[in-house]
Order: sequence, then C-alpha cells, then structure tokens
Amino acid sequence: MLYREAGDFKTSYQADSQTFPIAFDRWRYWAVLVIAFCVVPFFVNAYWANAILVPFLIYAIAAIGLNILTGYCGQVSLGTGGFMAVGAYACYKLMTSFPDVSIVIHIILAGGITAAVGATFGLPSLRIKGFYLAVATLAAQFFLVWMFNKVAWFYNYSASGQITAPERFVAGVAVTGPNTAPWAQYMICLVFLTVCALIARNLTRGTIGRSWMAIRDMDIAAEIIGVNPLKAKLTAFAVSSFFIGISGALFFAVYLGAVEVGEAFGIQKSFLVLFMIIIGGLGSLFGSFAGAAFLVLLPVALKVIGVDVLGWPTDLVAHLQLVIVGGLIMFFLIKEPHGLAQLWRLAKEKLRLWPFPY
Amino acid sequence: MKMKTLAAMALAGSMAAGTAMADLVIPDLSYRTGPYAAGGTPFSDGYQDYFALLNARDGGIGGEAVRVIECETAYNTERGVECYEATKGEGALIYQPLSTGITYQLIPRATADNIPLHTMGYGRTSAANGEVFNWVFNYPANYWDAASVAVNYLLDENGGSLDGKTIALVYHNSAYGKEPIRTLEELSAMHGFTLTQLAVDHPGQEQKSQWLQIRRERPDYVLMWGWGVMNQVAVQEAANIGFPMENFIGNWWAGAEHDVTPAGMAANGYKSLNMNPVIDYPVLAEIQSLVHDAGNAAGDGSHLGSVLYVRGMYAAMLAAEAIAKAQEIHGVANVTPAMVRDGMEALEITNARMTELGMEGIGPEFAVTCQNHGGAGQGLVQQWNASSGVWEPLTGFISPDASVIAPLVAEDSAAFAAESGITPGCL
Amino acid sequence: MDGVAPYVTADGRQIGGVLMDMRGITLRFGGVEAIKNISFDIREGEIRAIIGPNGAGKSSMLNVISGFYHPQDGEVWFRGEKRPPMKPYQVARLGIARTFQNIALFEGMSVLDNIMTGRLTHMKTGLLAQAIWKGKAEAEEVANREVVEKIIDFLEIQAIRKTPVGRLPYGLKKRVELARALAAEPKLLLLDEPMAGMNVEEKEDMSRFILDVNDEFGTTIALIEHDMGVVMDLSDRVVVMDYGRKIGDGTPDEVRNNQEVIDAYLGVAHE
Amino acid sequence: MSADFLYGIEVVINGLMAGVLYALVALGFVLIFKASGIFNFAQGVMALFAALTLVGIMEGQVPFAHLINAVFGTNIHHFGWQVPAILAIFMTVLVMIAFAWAVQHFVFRHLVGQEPIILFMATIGLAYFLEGVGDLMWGSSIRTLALGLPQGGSLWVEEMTSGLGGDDFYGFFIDKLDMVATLVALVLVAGLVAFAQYTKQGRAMRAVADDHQAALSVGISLSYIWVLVWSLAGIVALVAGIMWGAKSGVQFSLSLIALKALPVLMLGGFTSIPGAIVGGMIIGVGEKLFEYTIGAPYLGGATENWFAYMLALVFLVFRPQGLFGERIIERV
Repeated sequence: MLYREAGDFKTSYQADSQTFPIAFDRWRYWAVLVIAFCVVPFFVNAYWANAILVPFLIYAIAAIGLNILTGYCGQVSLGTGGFMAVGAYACYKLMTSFPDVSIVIHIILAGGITAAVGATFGLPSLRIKGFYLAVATLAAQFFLVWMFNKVAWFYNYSASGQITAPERFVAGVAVTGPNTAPWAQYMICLVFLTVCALIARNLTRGTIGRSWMAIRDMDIAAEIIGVNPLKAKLTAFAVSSFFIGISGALFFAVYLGAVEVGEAFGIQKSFLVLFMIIIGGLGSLFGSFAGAAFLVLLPVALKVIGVDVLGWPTDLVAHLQLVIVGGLIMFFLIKEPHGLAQLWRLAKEKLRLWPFPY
Repeated sequence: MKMKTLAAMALAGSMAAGTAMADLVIPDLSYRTGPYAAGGTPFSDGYQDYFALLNARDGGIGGEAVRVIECETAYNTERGVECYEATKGEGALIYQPLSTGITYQLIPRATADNIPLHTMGYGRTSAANGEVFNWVFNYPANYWDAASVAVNYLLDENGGSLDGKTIALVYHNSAYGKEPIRTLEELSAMHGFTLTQLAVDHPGQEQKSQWLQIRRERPDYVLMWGWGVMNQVAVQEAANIGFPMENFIGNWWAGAEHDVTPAGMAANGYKSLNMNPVIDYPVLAEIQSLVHDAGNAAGDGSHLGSVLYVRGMYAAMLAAEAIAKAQEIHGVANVTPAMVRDGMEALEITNARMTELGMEGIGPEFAVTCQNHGGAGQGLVQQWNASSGVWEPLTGFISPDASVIAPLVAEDSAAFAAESGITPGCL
Repeated sequence: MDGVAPYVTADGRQIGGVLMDMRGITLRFGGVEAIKNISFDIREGEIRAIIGPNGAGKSSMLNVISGFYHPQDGEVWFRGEKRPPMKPYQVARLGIARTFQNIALFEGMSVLDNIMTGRLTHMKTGLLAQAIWKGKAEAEEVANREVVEKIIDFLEIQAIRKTPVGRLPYGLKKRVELARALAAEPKLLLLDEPMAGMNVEEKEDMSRFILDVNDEFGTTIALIEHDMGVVMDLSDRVVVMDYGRKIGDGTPDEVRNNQEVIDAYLGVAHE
Repeated sequence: MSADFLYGIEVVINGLMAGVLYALVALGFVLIFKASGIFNFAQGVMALFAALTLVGIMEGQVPFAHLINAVFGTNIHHFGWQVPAILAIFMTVLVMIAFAWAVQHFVFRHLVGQEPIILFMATIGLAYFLEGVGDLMWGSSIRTLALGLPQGGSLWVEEMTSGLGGDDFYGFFIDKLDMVATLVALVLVAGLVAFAQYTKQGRAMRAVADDHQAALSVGISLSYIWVLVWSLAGIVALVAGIMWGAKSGVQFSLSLIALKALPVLMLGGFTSIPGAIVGGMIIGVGEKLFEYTIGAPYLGGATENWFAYMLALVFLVFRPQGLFGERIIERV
C-alpha cells in the first residue's frame, strides 16, 4: 500500500518532472545510494570488487553511453569496443605524459577525446541508417583496434604492445596500480557512474533528450519541427562516446590495470554492451543498469551453481551457460519484448494498482 | 548437498574464507570453450592428470594431498580475473594462466598478493629478470628465446651462415604475435638475413594476401607466431602455394597435433619449436593406469600424450617440484604461496631428476636463480609426420643466443621497473 | 494580389499584409512535374486552404513551404524577404510549424514530451547547462512547460498528458499533433488534412479548434483538406490545384463558381 | 607484362574468389532478412553448427556424449560406424530443417509483428543457445572435414600462365578449393533463383518478401515460408561451413566468418541475392588489392578487416541505397 501516487500531489512543474514521481521510489533511490556509498565500501572484498562490482559499474557506464546513442537517438552502434579503446589509450597516454595531473582529470579528458573521435565516426550517420549504420560503425571498431595495435606511439613503444596503468592516487589513496584497495577501486567507479548517470538523466529529460528521441522515432518529422539532425546525431555520438570513453579509461586503469587492445576491446566488447542495453531495455537508464547487472552476474552465478554447487565439469558448465543465457534471452523476449526495464515497469504498475487491479 | 547450497548462497563468504583446509591448492585456469579450446583442453588435462597421479601414487606432495580447482576462462581476460579472485582465497599456491592477456593482469595482482605466477613459454618475456619480477617465473623458455632458437637452428642447417637469406615472419597481429619481432630484427642485423614481416589479423581465417606475398617473394624460410585458427589455415595455405613445408617453422604454440591434422597429408614435413618433446614417457603409462583407468581423467582422456598434454603435464611437474623444494627449504609440508615462490627460485631440474620422475628428456636441465627466472631458454625443433600422425623430435635442445636476449630483457624490465616504481632486488 | 490593404473580416478577425508569397514555384521529380509554375500568397491572420483532387500536388506544395522539397524554379518570400534554400529545421526556426497527413508523432514518447518537442525551437540552453540541469536548464524547462500546459488546456487533452502516444486513438493523436505544432507558437501553421479519417463529431471538434487557434492566437493557417464543406466554412481564401497547376484562387464563393474548378472536381477529361 | 602488374591481376582473381566465399555467408543473411526482416545474428553460428553436425555424423559420434557421461557416469563416445559423406550431408540437411522448424515454432512464431531490433535480439539469444548446443552435442575440439575436396594451387593454371611475365613471375596461383567454392556458389545462387522463380513455394516466398499482409491475404502461410527460408539459410550455412571448414578444420572460429559477410551485406544490400555475390566480389577484390598496394607495403599489413568495412562505409555515404537498391525518395 506504500506504493501509491494518490495523495502525493505535485504543486509545481519541477516536482512533476522529477526523476522519481512516486515517493516510495524516491526513498528507495536514496536508500540505494546510501548503501552503495556508505555501506558497501566497508564490506567489499577483492573478489566482489574485481569479479562483480567493478565490472558491473564500468559496464553500466558503457551501457548508459550506448543507450544514449542507440536507445534514445536510435543510432545502432557496434563501435563500442573501439571507443572504449580510445578512452583507455587516451587515459594511458595522458597518465604517462602528465604524471602530476590528477587521474580524475585524465579520465574525464579521455572521455572528451573519445567524444571527439565518436563524433567523427558519427558523421556517416547522416547518410546511413538502421542496420547499415550498425555495420558501418564496425569500420570504426576494426580500424581503431588495428591502429592501437599498429602505431607504437600509443603504447609508448613498449616491447609487448600492452599498456600498463602506473600507480595513481586520489586524495592520497591509490586508485590504480597493483596496490589499490578493493574499496578504492569500487568507490572511484561508483562516483563516476553516479555522476554519469545523473548527467545522462538530465540530458535525456530535457531539450537535447527530446531531440534525440524525436530523431529516433521519426527523423523526418523531427527535422520538420525544428530538430537539426546533424547536431542531434553528432551530440548523441559525442555524449555517448564521452561515457564510453570514461568506461574504457576506468576499464583499463582501475579494473584490469593492463590491457591489450585486441583482446580487451575487440568486437566481442561491442556486442556485449549492445546486448546489455537490448536485454536491459532500450531508451531506459534503469535498463542500462539492469542489462549490465544481468550479463555480469548471470555467468558468475551460473558458474557458481554449476561448478561449486553441483560439481559438474567446468567445460560442461561453460557450454550449458551459453545454452541458458541464450535460452533466457529468447524466453524474456517472448514474454516481454522490451527488456528488463519494461518488466520492472509492468511490475511497478501492477504494484501501484494492487490490491485493486481494476 | 544442502550444505553446499548454503555455501553457494553465502557466495562472498565462500570465496574469501577457507584457507583452513590443509590441502595444497593448485588452481587451473583452463579454457575448454571458445576459440582456443582446442589448445586449452589438452594442456589442462595434462596439468590436472599429473596432480591426480601424484595424489594417487604418492598421496600428494610431501604427504600433502593436492587439490586442483579448475576454473574456465574461455581465454577471456575478465573471466581470468574472476577466476583468480575466486580461487586465491582458497589458498592458491601457484598460478599458470596459459594466456598472455591474463598473465599481464595477474602480474601486478599476484605480486601484490604475494602469490607466484608461472608463465611457461608465454606471458611477459622480460619477467625473466627476477629482480624486477620477484613473483613471476617464465622458465624454461620465453618467446625471445624461441626466436633465437629458431634462428640458431637455421644457422645450423645452413652451415653457420644466413647471409643473404630471407626469412618471413607470419605473426598474429597482437601483442603475442609481435613479441619475436625485436629479437628477430637484432638477429637479422647480426646474421645478415632479410626479415619480412607479415601480420595476420585476428582470428586469421583469411590469409590469402599473406601467402600470395610469400609465393611472390619466395623467402627461404617462414617462421610463424600463430595461435588458434590462424595455425590451421596457415599450414593449409603454405601447402596450397607449394611452399616447402620443411622450411616452414612454427613456434611452440603453433606445433600441436590439431594445428596440422586439418590439412591432412599436405602438412607433412611442417616443423615447429617445442619445449617438451613428445616421446613415450614412462609416466604416461602410470597416468593411464592410476588416473585414467581409475576413472579420474580430467577430460575425456583422449589427449594423453599429445604435445600440449605433455606440456601441461610438464608444467605440473615443475610446479610440484617447486612445492617439494619449498617443503624442503622451509621444513613444513603445508606450504604457503610465499614458500612456493622460494621453492621456485631455488628450483633445479636435472636429467637425473627427470628420469626419476619418468620424464627423461621432457625438458632441458636448468636452475632458477633470483636474477634469472627464465631458465635455460632452450627449445628443440620437431617435425610433423603426417602418415604416422606423430610430431617427431628432430633435434636436441638448442640454446638461444644469450648475448642478444639478455640486453633486451634488461632493457624492457628496467623500463617496467621505472614505470612502476620498482627497485630491483631479491626478496 | 500584393498591396491589398489590411481589413477586418465579418466575424471581427484582423487580416494583415502578405506573410508568405510563393512566386512561380515549379517542382520536378525526375521527369515528373509535381508543381507547375504556381504563385499564391498567404496573408497574416487568415485561414488559407489549398484544395484539389488526389495527386494535385497539394502536399508537395506544403513540403515546399516547410523546406522539405526544394523547387527547381520559383521563389519563396516570407515576411517580406526572399527565403534562401533552407533545411526543414531552419524553416521551423523561422516560425513555420505543421502537422502531417499520416500522423507523425513520436510514438516512443508521452503526449507531454511530444508537445514539448514543439518548443525545441524556443529552447536555447547549451549542452553543459542541460547536463547540470539545476538552474538554467530547469528554469527554461519550467517556463516552456507553462506554455505547453496552456496549449494542453486549450485543446482539452489534460487527462492524457502522461500517456504514451502509441496508446492513443486516432482522433486524439491528431489533436496532439496540432498541440505540438501550436507549441512552437508559429507565425504560420500548416495543416495537412487535419480532418482526414475523422467522424463528423471529431471533425466538428477539430474545426472549432482551428477557428479558435486562428481567433485567439491570431495564427495564420494554411491547410489542405478534402472535405469541401469544411474548407468552405473555415477558410478565408482558397487555392485550387489540379495536376500541379493552379486552376483557381479566391474566396470560397468565387472558387465555388469557377468552371475549371467544377470540371476538375467532377472529373472532366483532360486533354 | 611486368611481374608486378601480373601479380596485381593475381591478387584481383584471388580477391574475387575470396569474395565468393564471403558471399556464401552473406547469402544466408539475405535469405532470412528478405523474407522476414530478421537480421540473423546467428548465421555464423549456424555455419559452425552445420559443419560440426556433418563431421559428427560422418564419424559416428554420439551426440551429447559428454553431457550423458557426466550425468550418468557412462563412458560413451562413438557408435562405432562411419557414415558416407553423401548420406551424412543429407542427414545434416535434415537436422538443419528440423532446426529451422524449431526456431520458427518455439521462437519466432511468438514474436510476429515485433520491431526489427527485437527480432535481431532474439537471434542473439539463438546464437548463444546454438553455440552452447553445438559444443554440448559434438565437443569443442578441432575436427577435420574429410570430404575429399580438392585443395592447393592449380598447377595447370600455373604452368599455362607462367610464360606471361618475366623470370620473376611464377604463373597465376588459383586455389582449387576456391574454384570449387565459386562453382558451388554459382550453382547455389542459380538454384535459389530458379527456386524463387519457378516453384510455388518460391513464388510464395517472394510474395512474403514483398508484402507480408498481402501474402497473408492470398492464403500463404507465413509460418511455412519462414520455416522454408530458415531451412534454406541452414543449407547455405552448411555449404559455407564446409567451404571454410575445409581450410581451417571445423572449429569455433567458423562462427566468426559472419564478420566477413557484414561489409558484403552493407554493400550489396540486405535484400539482394545478386547484391551479395557482387558485393562479396567487390569487397574481396578491394581488401586484397588495398593490402597488396598500400596495406602491406606502407601500413604494416593486416588492413583487410577494417578496410572491407571502410570501403563499404565510403560507398554507402555516396550511395546510401547500396549497390542494387532503388534511389530512396523520402516522403512525409
């Protein structure tokens, strides 16, 4: 009975357009934030940080980024891996060239550089649409990976071609390098995710968000009512790439610490992040979180159940894992084609009417 | 069963706790799925079977049972990290990640966690410098050794001179594939051969351009740094253009049975490096009777005695010997990872010991020191006999040119030390 | 037609000078001439109808006005200035809004958001300010929301404010589309068959809204419509097109008595 | 003629043939997309699955042996018989038809009328699922495809042409497998076109491709047609799997060949069968020629993957409707 909008009157347009119009949602939102910021850091261990939380937070940033482009602006992209690589290599070059500047600034700048690269590769979107554009973004994916592999300047001419994140500190606490405490890794990613999510929320609820969605739903009509398609699409590419660049920088500097471009940012990464937003829900920030959580957690959960609980051979579990993930995706689609976010929405709608559903 | 379910529900707990068990815990980061499953499966089988043999025959190592925890990485870096974090809390003594990508992840982590890392014939080459990489060992040989061994073999074939010869390097366009380039460039300047580099992009199913170029330029020899599907296609394409197979030499990750069988008879005569010749070791029979026949084989048992199986078994033997050494040094049976590191650094593999273990000639003799974690760096050349389906060892162990490798190792490890703020020294 | 002095209509509306002047417009697709050398004007405050049988080129004319098609020949004058070739979104910024024959709402958005997109040409905060939201962006949002709420009240669609557009019935969609166009506070409003597919009651509602818009906001309206009764009742002046040519122009009464127009509508064979 | 020029021609010829191999994969995409608007992400995995099934049947392998052994503690591997290639191919085709039926019956029947992105997503799930099932059924090791397809450069061509250039020219290299593949692809395309033109099912298929509603209204069963196109795509996948598998052995990486088909699709259009063939050839020649003239000598090589996409991208920027598409006139 708590979940009600009745009696929760909005007296201003601000209040009406807030993120969580229902009081209960607002409380839960604050509760999640408090737990995430004030409770989890004290309990997080290396396993939870490295195997689950940090990848989840980073993928959530990437998923938000791609969701802006694909879910909000309707431009399907398969260049995510390449753009994450731009973020990672930009961050590496900045870290090693200006060791005295804060890593936080490096990460933000890496996002900015990625935004510029993303906008450049977004130019063809003015002419190419739909699946054709998706395939066209693969050109960015393959080219960028090839370039980072080939041009030695990007990896400071190291013999191995891998880049390794040197140790850097935020407020005296190591956030990159081998001596980073799990909570520090977690916190920096959490802060970036929170800020990114807020920015994404602000952008999508306002003018620019409406231009994106207008382009997504009907590009010609959008142009006729006054949306500049060039500007809308390029800002979508730029903002999306900004987030993806940040996630790439964090992925490299905070999470893995060392990467090789082909392996870490290959085509599978592009597909993975796309799967996340599709499964989570296109055009939904919550969906970005849900999709990232689903695809990070499910394999680990299935592994734990299969190997640790049932004691089955690892390869059998790995194969069954594919079958189950694939089967679940199809099952969800048949039951609810618009992703986890829509499932969540429907559940909430039912809850709102409960116990008088008519 | 119920207890197990409960344990799983308390996921965090089960992952973090539990060093209490008295076993010697050896994680096996395997990959039996994904694009490189064909390579990962036999290695893992060999690795696990050897420990199973020790348990069955000797009751473990020094009286302590060995508990192998297998964790599937699918050759994926992130899953490798998950596996590492999931197993290290169990008291893991030594990691053998079998992937250069995962190795790079684990070098800083394992160093910080004080768990030794053994990267046998892969991983970061300059880890041979034990003063910088205290916790990383890459004996008995590394990529740069491999390049030098290959060139030394060719020198031997050509009466000591490669002057005016051309050698083409076909390599996987990745960090792994690019490893030998610097060494080969040094060697080409030294011995006067011309080096042509041909990059093959991942995954490497389409190599027509590269092999047409080889056909045009007719190099005297082709070296290959390949992995996965690239190997099978390269062997087939070499046969297609009629390149003399005996002049085509792969490195030791391009010289397993499955690399050549798809090409059938056309692959006959193809050569590759190896660090563990495939011969009928007595220990294989023991594994057959004590492990496989007892129904404890790690996989389906079909890989026993194959190149990568033997390599996995060899890796397990080196780990077991290091643990035994650690037990000897520290006088306790239930050793810690730090003690195992000491054991690895004091490891000495002699022919007598290998014979005693039923593995005569499986590897070169070598002794590890604090300065040198890389072993002797020797490798041998083997040749594929397609009619009998056997990799026949062609040479004995060939030494690399230390005068070329050592400065490169020193340079790269010094750069890493500077970048990471490490002061080189022994523990 | 130029130079006609402003006047007041019988029902008291103010008709001003020429707002838009189309001069000798010719539009070709490949070899087909969709519009052949047509000239007409639209005066401030009036309701101007363009009628004609199917395929007469009415929609093409509207598309020329909104900058979606670019005529090969002819000039478009707007507010006394010659309009250079423009992209549709630039035309929108001049203050020309429109609705579409086959409703072109943004199906994935709510009614409110759809109407708010009509305000895009009035919203100026930069990307950074929007990312921060608090302050400038929020203030602008609220200010524009107020305008939109007035239009929502005006068109009596308060109850469906938060409904996703996809769930609305046809008639309401048409109304929302009108609301979106109105939200732009256009100087010239183009309506492409605003009453197509409606029943009598809905048509009456829509007619009332169109008259009210014209009356209360003084908006100049150019519309295409098939229903002759409606057109004759609503509009001040009518342009008649047939096969891309203009065959009549004048008050409803004048047009009604034009022989060529009668022929076109009765289907006299063309030579 | 100079050797360089002749080798350039050689690169073009080989590019054409490589292009045909790409087109073989692209064909499967086109068939399904044309008839149902589904961008079938699982096409590559289908090629892997079909080839694995073929080898498994030929070798008399017990399907799901590993799973059965794990669950029941048995130790079974093979039935102990060998199946002749022709029979095995026939059986594999049956398996692919059964697969098509299952896909339609269990998945896409429930998704009729959904947006393309959702259908696309379902095929992602299908790709995962099929990959897992393939591994479970037949294992994940590399298998040799013993169909006895000819391999290696044609010596005849080499000898006939070696006189064309100077001493530096060794005659044209043309792989016999590529020739077979080209032949098979041409037969396949001719067969598909004939099927579409002259059979009742084929006409129904085209009707569905043109307009679902109209096809329904004249009494064509959509479900039947979709099983049909998925079966055809399965057969095309089998052919692609055989051709690529002959080179590399049948292994997981076969599923990645889909990536080589995507630029072809972009160029040739998602709905045009001749487009797939011509697009494949343009991509094949383009990427090989670029690698030969610029990539390998100046850029360090391995440029083919991205260049194929870049080529398609640049092409589309200037001609968004693709190779065989009609000029798009936008309307409101």
